[in-house]
Order: sequence, then C-alpha cells, then structure tokens
Amino acid sequence: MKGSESGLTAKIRSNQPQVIYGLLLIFIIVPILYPIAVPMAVTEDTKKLYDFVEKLRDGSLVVVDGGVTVGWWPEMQPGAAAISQHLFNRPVRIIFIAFIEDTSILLHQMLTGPLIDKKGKKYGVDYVELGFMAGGEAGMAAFARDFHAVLKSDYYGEPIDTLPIMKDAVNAKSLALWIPLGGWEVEWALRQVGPHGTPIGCVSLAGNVPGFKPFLATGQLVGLLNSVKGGAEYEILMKKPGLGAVYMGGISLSHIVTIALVILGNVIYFVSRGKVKKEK
Amino acid sequence: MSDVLRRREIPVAIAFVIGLLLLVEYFVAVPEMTAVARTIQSWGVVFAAMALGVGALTLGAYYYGHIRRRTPGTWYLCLWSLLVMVLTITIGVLGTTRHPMYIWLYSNIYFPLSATTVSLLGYFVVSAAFRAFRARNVESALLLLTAIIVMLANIPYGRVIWSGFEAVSAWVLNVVNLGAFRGIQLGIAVGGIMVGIRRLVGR
Amino acid sequence: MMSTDPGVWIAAALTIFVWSFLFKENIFSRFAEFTFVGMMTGHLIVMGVSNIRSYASVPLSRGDLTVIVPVIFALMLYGAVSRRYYWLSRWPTALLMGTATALAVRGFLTAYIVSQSVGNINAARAVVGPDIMAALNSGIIIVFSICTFSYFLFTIGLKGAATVASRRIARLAMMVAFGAVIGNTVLAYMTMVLNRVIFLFIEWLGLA
Amino acid sequence: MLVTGRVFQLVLLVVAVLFIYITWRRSKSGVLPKIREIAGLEAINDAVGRAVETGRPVMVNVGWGGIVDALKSQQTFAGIDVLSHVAKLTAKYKVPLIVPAAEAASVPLIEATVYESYLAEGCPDAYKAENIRYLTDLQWSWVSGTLGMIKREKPAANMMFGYFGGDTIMHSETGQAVGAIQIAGTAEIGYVPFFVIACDFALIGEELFAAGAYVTRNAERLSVIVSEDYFRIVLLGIIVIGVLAAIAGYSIVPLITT
Repeated sequence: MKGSESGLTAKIRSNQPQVIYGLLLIFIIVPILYPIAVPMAVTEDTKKLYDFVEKLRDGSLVVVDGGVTVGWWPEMQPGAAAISQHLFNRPVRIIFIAFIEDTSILLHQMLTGPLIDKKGKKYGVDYVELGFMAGGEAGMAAFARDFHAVLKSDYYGEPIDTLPIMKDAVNAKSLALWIPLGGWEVEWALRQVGPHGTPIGCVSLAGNVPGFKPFLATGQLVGLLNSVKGGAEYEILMKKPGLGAVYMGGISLSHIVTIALVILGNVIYFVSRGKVKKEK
Repeated sequence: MSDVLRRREIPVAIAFVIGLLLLVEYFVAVPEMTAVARTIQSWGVVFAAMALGVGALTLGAYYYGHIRRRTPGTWYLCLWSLLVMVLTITIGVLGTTRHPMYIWLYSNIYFPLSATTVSLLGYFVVSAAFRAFRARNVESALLLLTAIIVMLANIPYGRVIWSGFEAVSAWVLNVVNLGAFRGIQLGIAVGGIMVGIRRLVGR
Repeated sequence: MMSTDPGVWIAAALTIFVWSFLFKENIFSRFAEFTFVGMMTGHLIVMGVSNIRSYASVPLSRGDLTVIVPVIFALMLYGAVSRRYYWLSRWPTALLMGTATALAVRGFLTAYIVSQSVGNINAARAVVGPDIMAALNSGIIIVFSICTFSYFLFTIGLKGAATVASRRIARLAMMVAFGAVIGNTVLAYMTMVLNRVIFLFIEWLGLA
Repeated sequence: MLVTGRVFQLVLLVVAVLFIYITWRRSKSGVLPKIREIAGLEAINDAVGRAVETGRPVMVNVGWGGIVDALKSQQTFAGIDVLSHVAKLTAKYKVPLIVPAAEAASVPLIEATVYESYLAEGCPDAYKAENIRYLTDLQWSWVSGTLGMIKREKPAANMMFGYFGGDTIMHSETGQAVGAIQIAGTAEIGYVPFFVIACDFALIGEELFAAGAYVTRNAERLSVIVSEDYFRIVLLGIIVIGVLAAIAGYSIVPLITT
C-alpha cells in the first residue's frame, strides 16, 4: 500500500508541519482579535443537569469534586464555574473537594476569583472547601463512605467538625448530588459513589464524553457537560455568558481548519492513488 | 527473623486478606466488619498520601546519578530540576499551599508549563489531520466521517452550514456510539474484575 | 498595554519555551520540561504533607495519639529507596493494592456489569413499544452493544457466519464511536491552544 | 444478612473466581486453547518484509507504562511479548531492530527478551545492545526522544504495543510522515481512535493482551484470556435472555438486582 503512492502524497507527508502549525495559530488568533458572536443550541445532557440543579430541595448538600491535573483545567473551568455559580444561586449547601493533587488550589482560586459571585453565602455554613484527599479511587471511596474518617481539617486548616455544614454531611447518602469534574474522576464516582445511591452529574473532559453515553442512558449520570461546550451551554441556560462563550467563539474557526485539512489531505491521497493505479 | 518477614508470601497474604474483607463487606452487612473496613480504607488514604513522596525520592536518586556522573547536556538540567523541587517543597511545607509565594509559583510556573505541554497536542492533531488521517478503507472512512460530523455539530458554525448536523451528531452519539461503548465498557469491566481477582490471589 | 507583572513575563517565556519544541527539541524546551518535572514532583509532596497534616494535626492537638499508627506504618513505604529494606515497602504497598483492587472489582460489578446489562434489558422494552423511532434506536443499541461485547471473545465462537457478521458489525460500530471520540477531542485540544494564545496575546502583550 | 440488591453480583463474583480457578488448573496440564487470529499481527510479517526490501530498520515501542506500576505494566508486558515475536523475525531476516525504552527498570527485561529471540533464531551475534535505547523516565523527554529517533532512522515499520496516553497522536503522526508502516495497539480505549486512524493496523483494547498471549503461546497467559471469555459468555447469556424476555413481556431485572 505504501509502495503504491505517487510523489505528491509523499511530498505532503515529508513537508514541514510547522506550516500547518502556523496556519492553526493564525486561525486561533484572528477570532480573538475580531470576535464574532454565533448562536448556540443547548444539548439535552446539559439541560438535564441544569434542571436537576434547579429542582434541588432547599438546604440540599452537593459535592463538587475537582479531578484534573492542572494542565487540563482550562477545559474544565467554564463548566466548573458555571455550575458552581448556579449552585451558589440556589439555596443549597456546597462541599468542594479534590481527589487529584492539583485541583484544590484551582478550585480555591476559582471561588476567590471574579468568576464566582457567592451571593453572600457564608463559609462553613453554606459552603466549605475541604482541600485535597490522596488515594485516587480508593480515596474517593473512603470519603464517600465517611466524610470525617480521614479529613479532619479543611483547606484553611480549621477542624471540620466545628463547621456547621459538616454536621449534616456524614457520608455520600446525605448528598443530593455529586459533581465530578474531569475524566477518570467521573469513572471513580460511578464506581464508588454511585452504589451509595447518590445522583451523579459531571463536567467531563471532551475525550471521555462518548464513553459516558451508556451511563447517561441508564441514569447513572443525571446529566453531563461536554467540556467547554457544555460550559458554554450552561452559561446560556443561566443567561450569563462567560468563559465558555469566549472559548467557543475562539475555537470554531480552528475546527473548520481541521476539517478542511482532513478533507484536503484525503483528496490528495485519493487523487495520487488514482494516478498510480492508472499508470499501472 | 527478618528472613521470615522478607518472604514474598506476606505481602500477597496482606493484599488477599484486605481484598477479601472489602469484597465480603460489600455484600454481607456485618457491623464489625464494616468498622474494620472503614479503618483500613482510611489507612489506605494515609498510605497513599505518604506514598507521594516515594516517587520524588526515586526521581531524586535518578537525578543524583546524572549529576554525579556529569552526564553531558543533562546533569545541569537535573540539578536545576532538583533545585526547583526543593524550593517548591520548602515553600509549600513551611508556608502551606496558601502562602502567596506558593500560589505565585503555582500560577506562573506550574500552570503555564502544564497547560502549554497539553496544548502541543492541539498542534499535532491539525498536522495529523492533514498528513495522517486517511480514509484507507470503509472502516476508517466511517471513522473520519463521524469525526467530521461531531466536529461540525460542536461548533456554532456547523448550524450555518446545515441545521441538521446537531441532530445527526446527537443520533450518532446517543445511539450508535452508545451501543458500541456499552459493549466496550462491559468488556473493560470484565477485564477489570478478572485481572483484579487474579492480582488479589497473587497470580 | 503590555503586562508589567514579572510573573506574567515568566509564564509567557515558559509558554514560548514549550512551544519551541514544535520546531525542534532544544535547550529551552528541555529547560522547561525539567522545571515542570521538578515542580510537579515537589507539588505532589507538598500535597501529601498537607493531607497528612489535615489527618493528624487536629486529633493530635486534642491529645489523640492513635492517628500516628498508620503514619508510622506508611513510613515503611520509604524502604523502597534502599535495596536492603525494599521488602519493608511491600507491606503497605500490598495494603494499597488490595484496597484499590477490591474497590475497583466491586465498583465494576455494580456500576458497569449489572447497571449496563439492566440498561440493555430495559432498552428492549422500547423495541416492542409504540414509538417506531425509539424501537429502532433501542434495537440498534442492543445489537451493537452485544456485537461489540462479543467482539472481544478470543477463544470461543471462532467460526461461522454469525461470528463473521457480528464482528463486522462490531468493528463498524466501534469505528463510529472512535470517530466521535476524535471529533470531540479536537474540542479539548483546540481549547488548550486557545487558552495559551489568549494568555500570550491578551494577558501578556495586552492586544485586544 | 446479605445486602439487598447485591446478591446477584455476589453470585457473579463467585462464578468469576471459579472460572479463574478452573482455567488456571487446566493451564497446568499443558493443553493450549485455540485462539482467534488477530488482524494486525498478520501484518507484522509484511512490515518486516518491507524493512528487508528497503533496508531500513524496524522500530518497536512498548509504551511508557513501565513494569513497576501495577495497572499500566499489564500492557507493557503484552507489548514485550509482541516484541519477542518481532525480534525473532528481525533476527531471521537480518533487519536492524530499534527499541526506545521509557523506564529504566524495564530495560533489562527488554534486553533479555530481544536477546533470547535472537538466540532462538540462532544468531545471537546479530543482537545489538546499543539498539535498545533507554531515553528517560520522563514522559515528554521520552516522547521527544522517540520522535527524534523516528525522524533520524526513518524506520520501514513503526510498531507500538503497550501503554500510550496523549502521545499516541505524536508518535503515529511522525511515523506516518516518514512513511513507515505502522502497527499499533493499546488498551487505553480513549487513545485507541488515534491509532486506528493514523496507523495502518491497530489492535483495539483487549486485543493487545490477546496478541501477547497469541504470539508467546504461554499457557498461563492464555488461561487468563479463556477465563475472561467464559465470564463474557455468561454475561452475554444473561443479556440475551433478558432482552428476549423483555420483548416477550417478562422482566428479569428484579432477579439481576436482588
């Protein structure tokens, strides 16, 4: 098969990829400098999670757990911020925790940054940051079964049993919703939190979304935000455009470039293959 | 005495007993067993936290070897890396992760390095799109076609081209993809269970 | 307005160092990588320490000494760095392995095997339901999932027309699923590039 | 006493343990089970043949899972099994074989595997230790080292079997650019798609483990595959019966969820 190639395909393969890199860079920079607003539809998975949060009973407890290494945070950030904001808007209590080393600081920065308006909710009463817990899947399992077994102090080093919110939060059964942010983290939650009967709704890394569809169908996931796109959709539902809208505006053109390159590459491949066949 | 303790059977037995306990406790409700399992699980978390340091020591030893041998082109980088590690640990442990200096390191060095490394994949995916993604046969043609539909449905421009992309993509994801991935996830679970049991019995 | 924050300048320099890898591996990209690894390892330790602090400091301040027990056992892990005491590290490692494995096995049983089988069986109800579209879709899901699942049989059902057909269906279904993965992953990769571009052009150079 | 809702799962677990025991016992008897052919493996011969024609080397990459980590190492071991098979072919046809190694601990094992393959083909002198190239334990250094190697050596065949993460796209893109025949396999299902589209042949998920057992004909490794097959058949039976019953208007879901 490789032997039956004409010079044209070989030339493409051996050309300098830096030209293509440059092309991508241009089509990413242009929409930043000249932003174009394009309307977007909201997918069903996003809507389901939004509705679920909307219907949470007053005073319900919700866990938001960060689970990506720092490099993937830009992908999670719009969804994480939008859903956290929604939780702060609603009369529910929120527990922030991380099972991957990098995320506790990111969650803290998000909560103290300009993206989130806490609506006057009080730390320790309406929300709490528990920082990082080691052990990966086993750590999450230990936490889900008993919130107080391992973590004795919060992000600030205060004993958690003195915080009013942690009096009601005993284990996963006392929760109304568990929101993992990430890829593996969602699988861990499905295996370790799901069996407690706690509803799970996630913000997922884009590459994992197709793999999570079976769990959406069975209701093991009550809803799912597809990476930045889900974040942008959630912002639409909340009528408050933010980071997600910025990202979606910026990456649209580069998607077109990618598709064009796939098609162009294949057209050249077929044309040159056809030529070889004719010569034979 | 220590020869007995060194025997390979001991760790295998530990893993087996703990594994069995956690499995049985999941299916059979005995309060005493639950209490023991809870303690073991919390110990596991403490162990995992302590284990984070082992990797650093291994890496440190590896770097030390390069520095001692003065490996050309690498030893000074190893030394630099060790310095960065020590600096991070010093600030992070003495000042905790809330210390402004730690936050500064985290946001201005760790985050950009990590995020930029991941972003390299973005460049590679476009060049692969042009140079490597080939419709060699029916299967790969189908793969590429699906990829293109999903991409078009993901961006707002897709609707401008054809309003049906979103519906097609949703059908592909929620029906065909769902079916395939249900089979794959079941397969992963079978593999996970069988390999897991084997590992617990030390085979 | 160009940024005047030295932190931003450092971050911008590191971003460009890493990107220089796209042309050729060079001293700058290597410098960036070694910095990254040093920082990452250091950060892991810091988080481990903070975790243990959270676990031990509060009980200790109240005079509860029992929390020290697992910490002491965990110290055996550090036998791993010495050839002579390597065996010490096997014990706590075995506990970690046993816990993680057993938890994964039971999680797989409940959340994957049983839930997904039930999902398939429940989908079968729609096949005989009044909605033709839903019936068709459920049928496709069931057939594809069974074919894909049995695709990974290696020693049973090796021959026959049914095997051939089922494996063909499975491969085609998986190709569609893999296409969905690639298409969706592009979303993530582009976001990562965009994030760095926004940083360089807006935060650092102050354009737009 | 049994937790409601988990009884059936317990039964499944016991069945799984039984299957493992039975197949393990049978593997001792030395009877090897039949295993189906795996598409990509057949292509290895052609790929080595092309290396003979063009006089360019063969490159086999076993990923960066290493042999220490409990989970990732499974894939590395399967990769090393396939490597032993490729090494026999390269020994037979006198083609240079290059292996970029990613973990210091795994290097002795890789060296021994390749050497033994050369020994088995009766040409231990053709074995070149310097072609087993240990790069570094760090992921990105290893990736960049491997990419540089592909660009310099322009292998006729680039084979990748083992644990691969986000770097799948980088290896396969670069290999494609130098015109290598690429055969790859990883059990990381999220990254299989990139191998499928950018390589000439790709093993999907579990096929990697089966490939390892297939080429080595190791009784114990084959028994793992057989026990998994038994369990799959049981599950398949439950699903098919459940689906048929549901169509007929009965439900076995209460039984499964007891």
